[in-house]
Amino acid sequence: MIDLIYFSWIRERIGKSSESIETRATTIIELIEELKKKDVRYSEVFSDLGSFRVAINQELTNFDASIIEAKEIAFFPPMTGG
Amino acid sequence: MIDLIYFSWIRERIGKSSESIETRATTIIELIEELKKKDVRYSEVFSDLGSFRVAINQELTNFDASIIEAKEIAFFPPMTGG
Amino acid sequence: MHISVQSEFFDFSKEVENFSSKLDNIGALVTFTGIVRGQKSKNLDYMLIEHYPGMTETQIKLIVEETFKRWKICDALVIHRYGKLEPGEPIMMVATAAQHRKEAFEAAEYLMDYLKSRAPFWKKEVLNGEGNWVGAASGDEAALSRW
Amino acid sequence: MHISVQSEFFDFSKEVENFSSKLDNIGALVTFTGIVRGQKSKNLDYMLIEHYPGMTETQIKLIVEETFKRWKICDALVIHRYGKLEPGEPIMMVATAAQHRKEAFEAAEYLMDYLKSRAPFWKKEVLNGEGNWVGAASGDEAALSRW
Repeated sequence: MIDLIYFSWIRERIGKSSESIETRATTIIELIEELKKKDVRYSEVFSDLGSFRVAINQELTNFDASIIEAKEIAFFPPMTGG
Repeated sequence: MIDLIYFSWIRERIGKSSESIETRATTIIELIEELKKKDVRYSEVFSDLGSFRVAINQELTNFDASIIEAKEIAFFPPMTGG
Repeated sequence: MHISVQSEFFDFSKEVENFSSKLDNIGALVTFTGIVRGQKSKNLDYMLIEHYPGMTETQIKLIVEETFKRWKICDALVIHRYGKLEPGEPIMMVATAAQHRKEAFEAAEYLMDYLKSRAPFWKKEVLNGEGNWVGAASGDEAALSRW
Repeated sequence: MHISVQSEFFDFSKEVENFSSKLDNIGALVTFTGIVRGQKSKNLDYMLIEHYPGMTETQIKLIVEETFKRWKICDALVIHRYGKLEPGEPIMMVATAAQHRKEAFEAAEYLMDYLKSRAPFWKKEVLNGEGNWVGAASGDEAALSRW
């Protein structure tokens, strides 16, 4: 089981702030493809890879990163701190 | 009559903070030459033109500036504000 | 190093006072405070700031540690709020203390550039019940390349 | 625009408080404070700051006016002391308020660079009765060329 966490407009459009899933995906991009097939909300949210960022176990990473060791994967728009 | 004002180590080496003088000099550089002939303290202080700055009527200026309109001429080392 | 991620209001001048009173033999102190712009019920009713608990603290700590590695500074402070903020309220602040002004200024700007694009906060502006997520400015990511 | 040339001690956090409380609709506040480095009777007994009354105020005003011309800022504050200062005491401060952080930072750095080399102050450090005039750093004049 992996925890998926969503922030900002991604959380709003998917309609939840987190969920636990089982997946056969081995990378972030595979996971995204799997989610997109699940529901139109995911395919809309994840349609533009340039519009969001991803973190594995609270660390920023790339879309081709392995999720084998992932306990927590977060999706969010570019950060706007400060 | 022109007021000459000295600051920092220039004031200390000349031994006074100001004086009023009569001069035939028409530029700063002529004035400096005149002062240098007056006393060894002036010739020592003004020996290196790179080591000090000059202001006419409280405005920074160059050594070849005219002193015809000058009421107050100040000599001082490079400023160290802040 | 002092880091606080909090929903509570903070008094900028008291925080600076606190921060600087503990320091010895410093020559330069730089502070930056980010404030909610706009006037209530004209430009903005309020701002909502969301963050990623856990990751936020870790990321800020990494950014501050990197700042210490890159510049000779004596100390640094970061306070960042989340939750509901009214126009005029402080969002966040950084303070840097160093022997010399160049280091203090650069460290503060470096902190700000990285907090902006690498600390997991998201801002929503609410006016007349309508919320708008603030997008990252195109220059924000580019700002990192100067360091 | 607030400028003060004074011998009296100033409380940095109170001055910031005062300055910022009058402002409306700003997004960024940057402050710089210069402090007398060193520890008493080890590195330094005290610092003496001499200035050129009249010209000092005029020069600072010109520098602040130029800052307003070059950057979109809402307000600026400059306080600079002269006379006898103990280690740890504040020498001077600037504060800049703007809508955006880039302007606030740049305006503060511009002010500092120009105050450093164009405001008629001279510093003397005194240790064990021996006074030493602080020379301008070679980089001070060069710093102006970046603006």
